[in-house]
Amino acid sequence: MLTGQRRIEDQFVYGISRPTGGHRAVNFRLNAPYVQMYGIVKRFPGVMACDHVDFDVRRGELHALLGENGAGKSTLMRILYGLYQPEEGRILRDGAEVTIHSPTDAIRQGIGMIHQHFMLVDTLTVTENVALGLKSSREPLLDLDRVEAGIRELSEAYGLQIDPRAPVWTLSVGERQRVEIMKALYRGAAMLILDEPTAVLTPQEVDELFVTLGYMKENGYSLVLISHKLQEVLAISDRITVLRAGRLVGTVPTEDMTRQALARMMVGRDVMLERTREEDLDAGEVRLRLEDVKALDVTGQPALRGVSLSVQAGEILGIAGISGNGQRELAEVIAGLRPISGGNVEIDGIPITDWSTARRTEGGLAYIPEERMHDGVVRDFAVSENLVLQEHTSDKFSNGIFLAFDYIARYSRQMIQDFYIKTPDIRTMTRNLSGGNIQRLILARELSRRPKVLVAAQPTRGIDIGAIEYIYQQLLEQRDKGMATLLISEDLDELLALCDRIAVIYEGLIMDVLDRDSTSAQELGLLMAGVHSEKQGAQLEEQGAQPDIQ
Amino acid sequence: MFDELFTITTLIGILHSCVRLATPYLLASLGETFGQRSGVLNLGVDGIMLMGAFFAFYVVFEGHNLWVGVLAAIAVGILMGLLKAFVSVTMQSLQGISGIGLYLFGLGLSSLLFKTLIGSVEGVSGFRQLPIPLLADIPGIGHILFNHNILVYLAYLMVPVSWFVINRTTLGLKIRAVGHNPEAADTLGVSVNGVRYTTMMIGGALAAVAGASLSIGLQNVFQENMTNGLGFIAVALVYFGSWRTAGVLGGSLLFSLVNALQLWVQALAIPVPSEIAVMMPYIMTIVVLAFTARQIQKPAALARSYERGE
Amino acid sequence: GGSEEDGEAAGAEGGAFRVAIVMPSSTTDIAWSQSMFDSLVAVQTEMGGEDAMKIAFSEGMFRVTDASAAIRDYAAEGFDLVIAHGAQYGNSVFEVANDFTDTSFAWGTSSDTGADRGIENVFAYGAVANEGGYVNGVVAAMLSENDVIGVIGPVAGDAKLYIDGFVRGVTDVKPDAQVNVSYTGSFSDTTLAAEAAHVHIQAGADVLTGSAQQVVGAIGVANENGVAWLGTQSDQISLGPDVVVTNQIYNWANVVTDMIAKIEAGELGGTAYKLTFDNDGLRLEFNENIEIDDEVKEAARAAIEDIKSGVVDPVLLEEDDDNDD
Amino acid sequence: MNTRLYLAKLIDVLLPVLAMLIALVVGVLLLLLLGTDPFEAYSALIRGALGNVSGITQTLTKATPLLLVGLGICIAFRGGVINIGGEGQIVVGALAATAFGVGFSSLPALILLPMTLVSGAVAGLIWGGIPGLLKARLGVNEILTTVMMNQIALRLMNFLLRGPMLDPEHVAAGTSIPQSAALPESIWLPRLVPRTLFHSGAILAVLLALAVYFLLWRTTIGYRIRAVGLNPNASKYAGIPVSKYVTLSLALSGMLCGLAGAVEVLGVHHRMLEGLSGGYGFSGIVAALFGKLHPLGAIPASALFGALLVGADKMQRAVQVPSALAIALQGLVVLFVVSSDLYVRRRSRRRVGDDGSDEPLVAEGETREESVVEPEESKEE
Ligand SMILES: Nc1ncnc2c1ncn2[C@@H]1O[C@H](COP(=O)(O)OP(=O)(O)OP(=O)(O)O)[C@@H](O)[C@H]1O
Ligand SMILES: Nc1ncnc2c1ncn2[C@@H]1O[C@H](COP(=O)(O)OP(=O)(O)OP(=O)(O)O)[C@@H](O)[C@H]1O
Ligand SMILES: [Mg+2]
Ligand SMILES: [Mg+2]
Repeated sequence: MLTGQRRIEDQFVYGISRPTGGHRAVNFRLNAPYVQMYGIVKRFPGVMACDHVDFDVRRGELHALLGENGAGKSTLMRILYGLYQPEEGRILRDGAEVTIHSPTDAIRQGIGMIHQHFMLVDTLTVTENVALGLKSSREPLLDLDRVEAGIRELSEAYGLQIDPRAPVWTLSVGERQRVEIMKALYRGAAMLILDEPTAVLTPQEVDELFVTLGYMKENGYSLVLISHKLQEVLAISDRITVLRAGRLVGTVPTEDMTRQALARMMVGRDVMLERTREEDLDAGEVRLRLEDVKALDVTGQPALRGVSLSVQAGEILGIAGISGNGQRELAEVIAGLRPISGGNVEIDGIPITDWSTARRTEGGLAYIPEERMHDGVVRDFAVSENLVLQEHTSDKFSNGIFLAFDYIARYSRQMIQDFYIKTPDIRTMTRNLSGGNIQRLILARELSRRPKVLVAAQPTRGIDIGAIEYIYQQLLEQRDKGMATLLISEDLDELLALCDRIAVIYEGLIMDVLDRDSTSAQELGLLMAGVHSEKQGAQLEEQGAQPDIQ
Repeated sequence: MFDELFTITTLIGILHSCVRLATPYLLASLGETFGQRSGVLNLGVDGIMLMGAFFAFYVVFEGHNLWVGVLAAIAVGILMGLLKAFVSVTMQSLQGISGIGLYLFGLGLSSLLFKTLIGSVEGVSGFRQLPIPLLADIPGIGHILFNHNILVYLAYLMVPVSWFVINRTTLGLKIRAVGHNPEAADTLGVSVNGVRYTTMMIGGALAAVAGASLSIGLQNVFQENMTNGLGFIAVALVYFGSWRTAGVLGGSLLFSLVNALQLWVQALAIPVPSEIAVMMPYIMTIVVLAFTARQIQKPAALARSYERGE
Repeated sequence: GGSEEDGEAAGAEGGAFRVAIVMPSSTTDIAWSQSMFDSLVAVQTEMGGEDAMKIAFSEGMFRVTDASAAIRDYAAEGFDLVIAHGAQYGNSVFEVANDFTDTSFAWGTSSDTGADRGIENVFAYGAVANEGGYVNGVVAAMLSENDVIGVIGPVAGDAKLYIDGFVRGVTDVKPDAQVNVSYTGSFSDTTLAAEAAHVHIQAGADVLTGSAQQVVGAIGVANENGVAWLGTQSDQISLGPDVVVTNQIYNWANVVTDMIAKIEAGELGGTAYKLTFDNDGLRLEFNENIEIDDEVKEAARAAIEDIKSGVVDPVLLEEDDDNDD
Repeated sequence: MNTRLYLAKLIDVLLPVLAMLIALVVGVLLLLLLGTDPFEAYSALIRGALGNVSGITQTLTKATPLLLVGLGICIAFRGGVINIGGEGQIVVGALAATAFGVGFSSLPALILLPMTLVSGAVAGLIWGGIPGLLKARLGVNEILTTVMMNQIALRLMNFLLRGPMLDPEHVAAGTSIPQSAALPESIWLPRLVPRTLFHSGAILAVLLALAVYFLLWRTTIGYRIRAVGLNPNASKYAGIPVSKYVTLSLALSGMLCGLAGAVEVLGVHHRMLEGLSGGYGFSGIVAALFGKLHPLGAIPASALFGALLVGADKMQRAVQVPSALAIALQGLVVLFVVSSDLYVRRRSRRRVGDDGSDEPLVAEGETREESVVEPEESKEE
């Protein structure tokens, strides 16, 4: 590993705000604090995002930062990275006070950050993204070959597999994250802040990431990890800091903690972490059926290559799979957002292939999209306006032409109450809500109309445990009332906890559909990687497509 | 009756006209391309062109060298670009509308200065036709491409130069990044506003030279509002070209080709109603784009001002 | 406006005669608007300067609503003569003239004084541009060696008189000569007009003419290529000192002077004026700085005499108006 | 809302006016360049626009088309599209209204008048709908199409007014002024103040402003237009046919511009002629901005901008400065007013926490989601 590090040093001739002085990761004194933050205060209109928070990271340490949505984790780290200016407080690096006014300052202090929402220019290549903002050795001309060589070396040293020439928009989420890490490493960061890096990764990718983080720790890097997943925090971190509503709850060594204890620290009450489902209901009639459905992705490549599935009333069918294997297209095909190039979709036995999205909604379909900020809500609409996004033309909310304001207002208040949406008012702009609350809003909108079928894509991604608890509870309640749910998730624990059956999707085909009680994470993991059980494989070879599983 | 159109001489004439006519569009659209690639929409190109046209003319009219005229245009173009940048970037105003403001300001001020400093329409002797030795003697092509004034050559030279700057320099990388994801650029220490100021100055300079190409290159006069909305067409051509220098070149040439064609059709007394002929360039531009429109990602941050998330 | 008093009695009191003019383009458009503005200034000088005659102008009134407001405003302010220098202002003039019967108005291009509708305070004026067109055509035919002549018009149907007269003039001299007419589709597209000049030259034309303010671009091109240019409306020699051979100039001075005389005598309108060679409203000026064959000058003079004496009638169609503004 | 909030909002409203004044102060430099007494010039400006009945009616007459166009611009902006084709839409609207009014002049006024207005509106709707369709179906950028279609409309007008629509009376009388025959007097919009141009189209415009407000904020159509404008993705996911609403917002925008043309014909000129618009398409955009892209805001805003235009003309007459000065001043005013918007937005953001009811007014770019109206996007490079 150290050889890797040496070579990195050599190639910083590309210019850059190269960290100077004795703080190189190579010369670390273990356990010495690298960065310390004292009494940090930051207010946003109406919120105290950080309220006199203290925080420190040592060399060679992985320090986890926990808290509910909106607790102030990202804000605290954005302050450290120079994106926000604190109103009060001091920041020390290696014991000396520093001022960080901008990301440039932070980079100069050896701080790198992997943002919750990736900061990549997706029309550019990996190399161009890394080179961006660096001084070229051939200024004013670019010297991408040199950067590319550097990237290859670093990839090798830290096990970060990426193709430097690939345009970022062609990359998977996991690969994008590696580009982000690469950007920081290339800039000679000695400390790396990772804001919810695992929320978007598959289990395999999470493992790979943790291996990389392990290497880095060994090499004396200071790491800050923000996460909502207590399991992984307990597994990988050295210390844990918990924030609640902008205040520091405490910093504790990881070995002293359990999940229950952590959850209590975060939420301030006991959280039910394991949700044991009621005994299985009798399978009702088939609500949603897909027969040999084929569809293309945005680039025109086949994304679904003959998917057949059916979901019964009172059942949650999970779709497991590594992202990019057709899950997005599957959801969109059912929701009527993507034309199918073959096959059939039915609700309650009626073919809905030609139905518009709106008609499907009327027909009893509900959809929780994966990209909730982007696809789920209009951020500059008021909360009440978003609550009727699908149904504003229905008899309830309008007379066909005019919106029924009073009713919409009453309805919205009811929803806010029923679904515990934290918002000052129904007229508040949705953009001012936290991620967890926006998800509650979407849930309220979709579930309140008592759909027959729900398609939920990654409904808990990036959501704090308190909110997750609530979402699980809602999904199960609706299931018990007879709703058929298709739950697309990359979180196997979630699938195993909620689903009756789990289908595994791989390269646009359903590998197998397994009963929850008779499967395991290992088996699912193998299927997700495209490894067939023998009998299934043989069958597939023969038919070239996948048999109806019902 | 169209036979006349397809004689070699006429075809050469049409292409020659097309190449020359494209000059101001090309310069102005390339300038606009820089701005849009960095995320700034500048609808005020026409105003900058007028200012450039006036200052270039005035300097030459006062007896200075033609190149001093070009420099004067560049200087005033940069100033206008700075003004646009200040309003759109620093003051984060609605870009479409501030462009209209800039247009009105440039239109008014250039006419006002013309009235006060010159007072009547006058001619100057501008850049002369400069056949490029040897090349100009190639039959056909030589006349079409290498028998123009130097500003025409400059405009075409700016195509590869612009491509190179955008795709092969660190500045170009920053421009592309800032136009697509300013936040990402910002987190890497790229000054979003700095880059946008730069592209506004480049765009202003090119637009002003486009104006100068009219007043001291192609027409050798200055008249109030002499661009007659040419700058707006130039902005439209950037969309036609999908923000690519080659696309912008294609758009400028197409628009000019149809214009050249319709002028020739009329001049040769080919019985096509002139009422229809004069609409053709505009109709054809739309039609061609409608049939060829490839879904190229526009700079995602186009027309959005950037402010760090506070 | 309507609320104000209806202007003082025209020219009654001893002060300066006050003329206001509203024009669609600029006083320096080197075409329609400038021709009238220059004539007004000439009359003013003639009459003894500012003390004798005051000129107020509104330029750039391409929007008729604005022009209408200006016309009304001038009338309300008591101007003696308000000139609406654009055919499109007709409606506005009559409307205001109805409200300000003591003020005199003039409107051109037109031959309609509204007399048939009982309006008595409007003069009309126009130019018989085909006369000058004819003479320019004769000159063009004489000058052309290739027998190809280019005409750059603004919008088809506009400047029709001038162009028709021009074509007639050319063909009277050289029946086989080719006159290529092209339109730019705009009054002010100098860029396209310049390119049109290039096109004509490449198509073999060695004499060019054209109309509207856009021609400045074309004259620049003619100048660079050493191709003869025949001007119309205003003095364009400064633009092409080496190539502008003749200029048909609209000289409104006599018309304005006559109107002023009529107004001072209490006659506020009713006359429709026409600029012709005969009444010295049209003038053909030769560029003094370049050498022109006497033969050409002679032919031009002869053509003018023929027009004056009625031997030649350059009017081709039953039309007697033009409106190349 | 408490008084403090009212005060704060009042300041927001006054800021643009303040910016306008600052622009005029800067304009003093231009006046000095011309050797004109700035005080005299500006007092003429104010007197000309507001000083007497004549000025006020001129201002309101001018504000009428500005308001109509501004309303169209509001709809387009809210729908996430930029309409700079107002000019062309006005022209075709006026042409169509004239053609109908003249062509069917024998119809009773009660039918003819509304039908004439409708034909103008429909022509504008088509002229705006074409760029809308091209954008929605083929992904052709609307800035390009609207710019081009302005030019096409002008050339169409040039042709029609010199050929098919030329006033037959003029043809007969031998005069060829490029204007159409007059509309029957029975359908002229009544003048509100005698001996001025101020006509009842102004009332129509104000009513339409209310209608557009209701359309955008009270109806399902408006709700959808705004949703599509702010986030086409989420709209698509919610089952709103995005491309239909993109087309619709440009078409409605064009419709109002076309109506502006028809109203100018019926109220002011009573016939179609050259120079009917001459820039209202652009000035309307500015008026819409002054009104914060809100239909009700557009009412005072177009009056204000109308006053500026009228006053500037008066200034030209009074102190005899070139018309270019007025244009340059307008440019300055626009630049200063758009800039002042930053402070309004900053102030409103600071207020978010206080009242929690930030007005649903969004500036372009700041908050709009990436537009993915295009049918199937594929990225390149
Ligand atoms: N730019 C901003 N403007 C206004 N308020 C903000 C801004 N950024 C954050 N906030 C508010 O500050 C608070 C803390 O937000 P922060 O992003 O730090 O939360 P977080 O702990 O990262 O939450 P999550 O787990 O959802 O990522 C929240 O109430 C949020 O609404
Ligand atoms: N301009 C803003 N004004 C007010 N709050 C904001 C603003 N920008 C972001 N926030 C809030 O800051 C918090 C952090 O934002 P962020 O983008 O990290 O989303 P999030 O809550 O973490 O959700 P997720 O990660 O699931 O997308 C959120 O609560 C968001 O609503
Ligand atoms: Mg966060
Ligand atoms: Mg989050």
